[in-house]
Amino acid sequence: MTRQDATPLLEVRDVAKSFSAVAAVRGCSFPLYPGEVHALVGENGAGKSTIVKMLAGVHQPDTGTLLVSGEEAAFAGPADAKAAGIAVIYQEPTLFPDLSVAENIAMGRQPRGRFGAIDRGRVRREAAELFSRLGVRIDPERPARGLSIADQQIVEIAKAIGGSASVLIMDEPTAALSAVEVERLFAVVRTLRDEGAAVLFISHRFEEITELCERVTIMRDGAHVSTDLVRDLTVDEMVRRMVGRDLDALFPKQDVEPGAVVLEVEDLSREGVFRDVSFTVRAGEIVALAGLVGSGRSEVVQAVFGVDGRDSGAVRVNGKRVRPGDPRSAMAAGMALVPEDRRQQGLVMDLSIQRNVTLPRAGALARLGLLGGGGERREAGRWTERLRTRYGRLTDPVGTLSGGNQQKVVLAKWLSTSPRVLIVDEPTRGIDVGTKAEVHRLMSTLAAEGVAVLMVSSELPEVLGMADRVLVMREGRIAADIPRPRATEESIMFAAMGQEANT
Amino acid sequence: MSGSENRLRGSFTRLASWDGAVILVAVVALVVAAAAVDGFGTSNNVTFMVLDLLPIALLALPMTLIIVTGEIDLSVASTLGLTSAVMGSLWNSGMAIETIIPLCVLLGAVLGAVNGVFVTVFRLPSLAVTIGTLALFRGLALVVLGESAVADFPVVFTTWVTGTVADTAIPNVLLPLLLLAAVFTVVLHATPVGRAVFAAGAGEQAARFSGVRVDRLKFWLFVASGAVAGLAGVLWTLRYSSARADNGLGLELAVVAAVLLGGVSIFGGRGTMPGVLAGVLLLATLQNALRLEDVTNEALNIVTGALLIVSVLLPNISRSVRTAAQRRRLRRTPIPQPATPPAP
Amino acid sequence: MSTVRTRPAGSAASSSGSSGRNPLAAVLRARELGIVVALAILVAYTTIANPRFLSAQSVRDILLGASILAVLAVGQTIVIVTRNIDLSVGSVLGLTAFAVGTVVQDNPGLPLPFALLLGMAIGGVCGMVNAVLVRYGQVPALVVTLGTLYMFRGVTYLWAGGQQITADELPRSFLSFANETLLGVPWLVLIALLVTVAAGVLLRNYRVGRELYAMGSNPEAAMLAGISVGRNLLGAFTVSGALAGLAGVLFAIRFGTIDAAAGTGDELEVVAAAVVGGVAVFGGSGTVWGAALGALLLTVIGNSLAVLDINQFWQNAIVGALILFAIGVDRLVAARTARALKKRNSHVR
Amino acid sequence: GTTKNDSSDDQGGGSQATGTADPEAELQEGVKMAFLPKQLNNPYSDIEVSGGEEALGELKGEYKLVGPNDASASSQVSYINTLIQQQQDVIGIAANDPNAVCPSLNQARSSGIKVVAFDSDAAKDCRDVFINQATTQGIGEKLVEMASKLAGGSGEIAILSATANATNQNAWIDVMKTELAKPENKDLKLVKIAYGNDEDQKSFQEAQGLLQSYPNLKVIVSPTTVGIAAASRYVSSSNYKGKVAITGLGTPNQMREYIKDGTVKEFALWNPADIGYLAAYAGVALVSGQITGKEGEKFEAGKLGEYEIGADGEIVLGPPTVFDANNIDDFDF
Ligand SMILES: Nc1ncnc2c1ncn2[C@@H]1O[C@H](COP(=O)(O)OP(=O)(O)OP(=O)(O)O)[C@@H](O)[C@H]1O
Ligand SMILES: Nc1ncnc2c1ncn2[C@@H]1O[C@H](COP(=O)(O)OP(=O)(O)OP(=O)(O)O)[C@@H](O)[C@H]1O
Ligand SMILES: [Mg+2]
Ligand SMILES: [Mg+2]
Repeated sequence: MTRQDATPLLEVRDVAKSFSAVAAVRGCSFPLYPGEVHALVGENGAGKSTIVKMLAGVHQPDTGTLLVSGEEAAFAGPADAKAAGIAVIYQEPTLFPDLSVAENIAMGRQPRGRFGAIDRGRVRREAAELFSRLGVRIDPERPARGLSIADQQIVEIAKAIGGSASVLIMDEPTAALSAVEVERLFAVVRTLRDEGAAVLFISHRFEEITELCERVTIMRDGAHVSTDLVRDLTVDEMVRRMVGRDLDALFPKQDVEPGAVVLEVEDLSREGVFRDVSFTVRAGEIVALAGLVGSGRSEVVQAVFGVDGRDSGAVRVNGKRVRPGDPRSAMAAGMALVPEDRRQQGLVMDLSIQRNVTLPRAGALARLGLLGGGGERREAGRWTERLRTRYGRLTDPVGTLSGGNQQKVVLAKWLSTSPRVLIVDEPTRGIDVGTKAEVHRLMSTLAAEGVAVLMVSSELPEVLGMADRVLVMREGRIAADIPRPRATEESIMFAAMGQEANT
Repeated sequence: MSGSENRLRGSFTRLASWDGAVILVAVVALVVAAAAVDGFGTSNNVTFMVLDLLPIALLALPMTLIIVTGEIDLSVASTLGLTSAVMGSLWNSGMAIETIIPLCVLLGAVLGAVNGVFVTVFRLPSLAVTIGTLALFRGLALVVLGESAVADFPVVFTTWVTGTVADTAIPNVLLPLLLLAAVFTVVLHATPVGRAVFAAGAGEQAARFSGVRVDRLKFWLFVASGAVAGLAGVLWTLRYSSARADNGLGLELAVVAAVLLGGVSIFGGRGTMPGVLAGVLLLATLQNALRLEDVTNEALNIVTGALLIVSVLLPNISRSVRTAAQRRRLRRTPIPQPATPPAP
Repeated sequence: MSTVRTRPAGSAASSSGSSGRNPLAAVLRARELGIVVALAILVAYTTIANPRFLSAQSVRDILLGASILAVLAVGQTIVIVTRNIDLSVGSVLGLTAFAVGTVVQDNPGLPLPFALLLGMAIGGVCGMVNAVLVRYGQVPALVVTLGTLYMFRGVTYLWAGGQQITADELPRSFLSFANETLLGVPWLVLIALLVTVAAGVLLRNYRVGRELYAMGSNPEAAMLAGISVGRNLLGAFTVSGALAGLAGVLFAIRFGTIDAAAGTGDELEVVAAAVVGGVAVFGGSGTVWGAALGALLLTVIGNSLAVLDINQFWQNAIVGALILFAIGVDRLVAARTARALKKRNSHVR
Repeated sequence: GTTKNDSSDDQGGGSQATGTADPEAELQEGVKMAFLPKQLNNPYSDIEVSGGEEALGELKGEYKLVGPNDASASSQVSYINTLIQQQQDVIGIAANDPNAVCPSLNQARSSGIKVVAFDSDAAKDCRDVFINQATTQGIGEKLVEMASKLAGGSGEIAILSATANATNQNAWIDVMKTELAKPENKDLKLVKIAYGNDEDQKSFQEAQGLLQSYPNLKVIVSPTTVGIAAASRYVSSSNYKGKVAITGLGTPNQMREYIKDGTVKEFALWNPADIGYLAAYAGVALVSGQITGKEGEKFEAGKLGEYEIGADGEIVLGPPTVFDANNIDDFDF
């Protein structure tokens, strides 16, 4: 069902783009055919999002050209790209927190009624209709502020498919979603494709690529490696091409004998978000917190760490109570939380990489209360190297890093505090296979060293691969506690969804 | 990549940025004024200039930290006025000046705490809160002292404030000012607190997730701001040997102007203390020199305003020029490989 | 300044559309409601203390006073929702008041509408200066307008010097406009109402209006959404300037005596009015209705204190306290809304 | 510690008039005199200094005008410093705060500059002479006299003053209070003192407030040119016109309209220009050594004739003029 003959709706012809010192993209070309889903894969920092931003008119290529259905096109800004029928889902949600969800979706193309005024009723109806198409329950009237990452991502998707665009570009749309939403998304994308739209799909999950895409373009270090039909390539081959070497086993979980209980959570409750959550994590144990998006996992771990308050319940580390609503005391007790939303919660985007990495430990690094550049730089350098982070200078704003590299900085930041309890919320979200393996290896080494690890993840393979025990949350409660032997996709999904098969 | 070389480049680019520019301009202005304006160089005048810039300089120190955290304190001038008024009435009540002065500083701190509570506990936007307290504190000042003005402060103290060290041109008040300036500079640029201040300003949520006690931090900054304003009130009162409810009326905008002129981002997260001090100095120099040249107040206003805008405008322009040039260079020359850590 | 605002921008108005179904609407509308209640209480109290407070004359005075502030506050709101601010309004008011005053003085025959338009034109130009510096100079609005606050004022002083335009130098027809009414409503008030309604509708029901909120709510996203940020910004500041100009003319009409100091220090009062009216200082939310109400509230506070014969010295203090009180109440409502929201879409039963 | 009680009143060691006067001394030419009014761009002080300019013209001196835009003491101090640096011969100042300006005025005097206070006095030991527009007593009495006449001897009256801590106004108001306390004024009731801060707008609103709070108000007395003009304008444009009388101190040009439309029957003022005129002559006389500021010394003040220095180096201009429909057109200031 590929259309070699048809002219591509959109074509990238050896474009290059660099930011000051960094060459993000260096000569890359590929076509997007109508009625075809085209995958774009590459390591973190390979230049995928940069290409997306060029297609969206956010960046202008330094060299090279874009062709819209054969015609050369130069986008001065996002407006031009939109006009050319290109809809984009950016890697990071770009919502207007103060506006209602419906308005967010309609922004820029609101239906107009009398005297050119906006037809608010229709705006609302169209939003509701889109959500039912995606099979989610979000009130179109509610403001976008306070949506969970996942809900935000879904609104972004609704935004993109709402406008009848001929080219749909999706930069890691599934990163925040769990299996169920991903399935729904794919269904919608397939219909769009069959209606003749061209789709560019970016993801670090190969099963998704093989499932959804016809064609795949592989990038490395900003350069174009190859463009082939997906069915002509094996996953291993793709990985080899994008990493530039063979990868060893993906989930090197080493078995460790769990030690004493380190983290104790007792009857934790928070009005309207979660209720009576109790569990323990032992030294050397990796416990996964699974469940559907919006089941309250992040809220739980945030309450445990103390960034959110809690209405009742107790948290103990090595038997010592941790003061509620005070991350400092949690950190003092040896806790660390790698949050789910790296832009808002994980990093201070305008600060340098170095400052971000050392922020939690500034106190410890100070000599006589004073901080000289040296200590911080060494610390930051050590951990970013260890996680193979890709950056120009340690003094660059962390915001200029690629999504995945930002995630690595977050990890570096918390690992540098050498925690006794490590809580990670979607630790490998938006991370490429190589680094993912790296992170998993890291987690299991830490576990082996006796760290208690609590991992929130929406990726079942990850959960099954890493966890000694799987806690499944449903509607703000712990629905099941499944030990490794009995943990299977089925058992987890069943517990997560309960009887009714819809969220 | 070589760290040292990067650090060098880093500090260079920072100097080329706006606060660096302001420092440069300030120095130039001083030199030019000393050379060209007669009467400017005289010890007498130098002393006076320092006395004139003292209140703004003092208030600018904590204001800088507050603005870097993304908040603002418009009530400083009113706090100054209220402490001045209270100082007057306490003096009338026959209390000893040695007790009054610390009490006034304490009062300032309390007033600052009021702002702090509204901002951190009730979570109200500080711009709104401090516009409110701006009116409130000034009003209370009137309530305390009403129409009267207290003048008969002990000569020893008033002359100390207006006097100079031995028979140099260095005013006595310069010493506490420099001390405080040093403290605030170190705190902002070389302590964990300073790091927290920048983090809170550039990304509050992320800061909280990193264990920064943002609210506590902001609260204490407002307290500090109040305390310094209290001290400024005392010095103001002694300098003019006159405690009045309307002392320092409208000073807040001048302070904010000086801080912004120093290159602090009003959105928080960016700024340097040396820049701010340079900003204060620059404003004071211009005011003083232009007055000596019989430039009218009106013209002074225009210059001040223009300066404020230009100080931000120029660095922006130069930066965009630099990057444009860079882009062109990159187009021609082949791009160097971005640094990749050694594969294991 | 992080205040959690869990309420769609301007939905005090917008939610009314869906009030029937939407149980939240009631809570949401409470925002402006809070101010109205505060206003009612204050008026009631003052009237009981001194019935003459509601005498035709007194009401007229209050409304006249409020209308000028309201016009300024509406303009300010339009700028603030875009996450900018215009501190130069006081100076622009002074400049236009004096300019128009001089023109009218020199040619008394000048028809009033022309005077109004002239004022708006001058103000609009000032606004454009701000806009250009903010947009193309990439200078934060607060810096720019703080700068132009000094500059416009300076220009006015240079021009006016000590010269003062007094009532007897202005044509009767011009001044009497302050007292003329339509169906018993003074023209100044009608103008203020007209401005508020127009701006309100524009912000709520038209694309450009919503785009302004979007820009304030998330500037980066606004750029990505292909909103022509530059054009809107230019528009917002120009309108704010033009309204300040209009206010300048109204000022001249109302007070008859104009010198270079006219409107000094108004900027903070205007911002206060907007904030009291529930406009979020960091953009994205708030309505011109709220701002106008805020202006009215501040004016009523001022007058009632005078009427209640409260000691002069207490007045400033009380005004300040009431401002804090007003924004406090507003915050309370917002918090309540936030809780309601969280309840509504939590899946926990 | 140091308390109020043990701090004696010697402020900044200001010297009283020293040396001996030589009545025969020649008036020097080319005397550099700078005027520092309360505030620039204030119509009233503009008229005052215009007189000074005229006088210095006659005396072949150098006239100079500097000053702040806000009537605050602190900004005046900065200007005094500037004038010291510029080595003026005489500083004519209308002090915004009698004490705040003292240290720098004494600094000026110790560097040989003569200081002539006019309009509103500086602390007496930091100036050489003070030109008083009229005795405080005289003004206070005149104000009460006019009020009583307009109120028909009995009823409620209110005062609309300048700023709450304006030296002059408060002095006059004190006199008024003592006057009102006298038996012949027992039926006059002073119900309120409002402050318009010498801002047109504020004064306007305060006038509003007064009339709303005191329905039976008969007279508003405003001892400041800004206040009286604003009050008159409000009344003339409201339906209180004719019911409430306005009087006080105002300039004929500002008030002419309201005299003509009957809002105002009469008000008083001295000729502000004469104050500056007299100040200039006194300043030059000081520099020339004709006078030193001691009581009893005499000097010629051009068209105004001879003046004698009273107690505390005070020179009184003369009694205020009362303006009404009959004479107002004879004046233009
Ligand atoms: N605005 C910018 N300024 C400077 N460098 C940038 C900027 N944007 C991207 N880069 C650099 O360009 C390179 C490519 O970034 P990009 O976001 O395209 O990677 P990516 O393929 O999307 O990675 P990921 O899969 O992690 O999202 C990275 O090295 C990044 O640091
Ligand atoms: N910052 C927030 N403010 C308000 N509500 C939130 C916030 N984050 C999440 N929620 C809501 O709380 C519930 C739980 O969200 P949460 O993010 O904890 O789910 P989750 O299980 O972590 O799923 P995921 O982490 O994959 O988004 C959801 O209804 C979500 O809409
Ligand atoms: Mg990316
Ligand atoms: Mg989560």
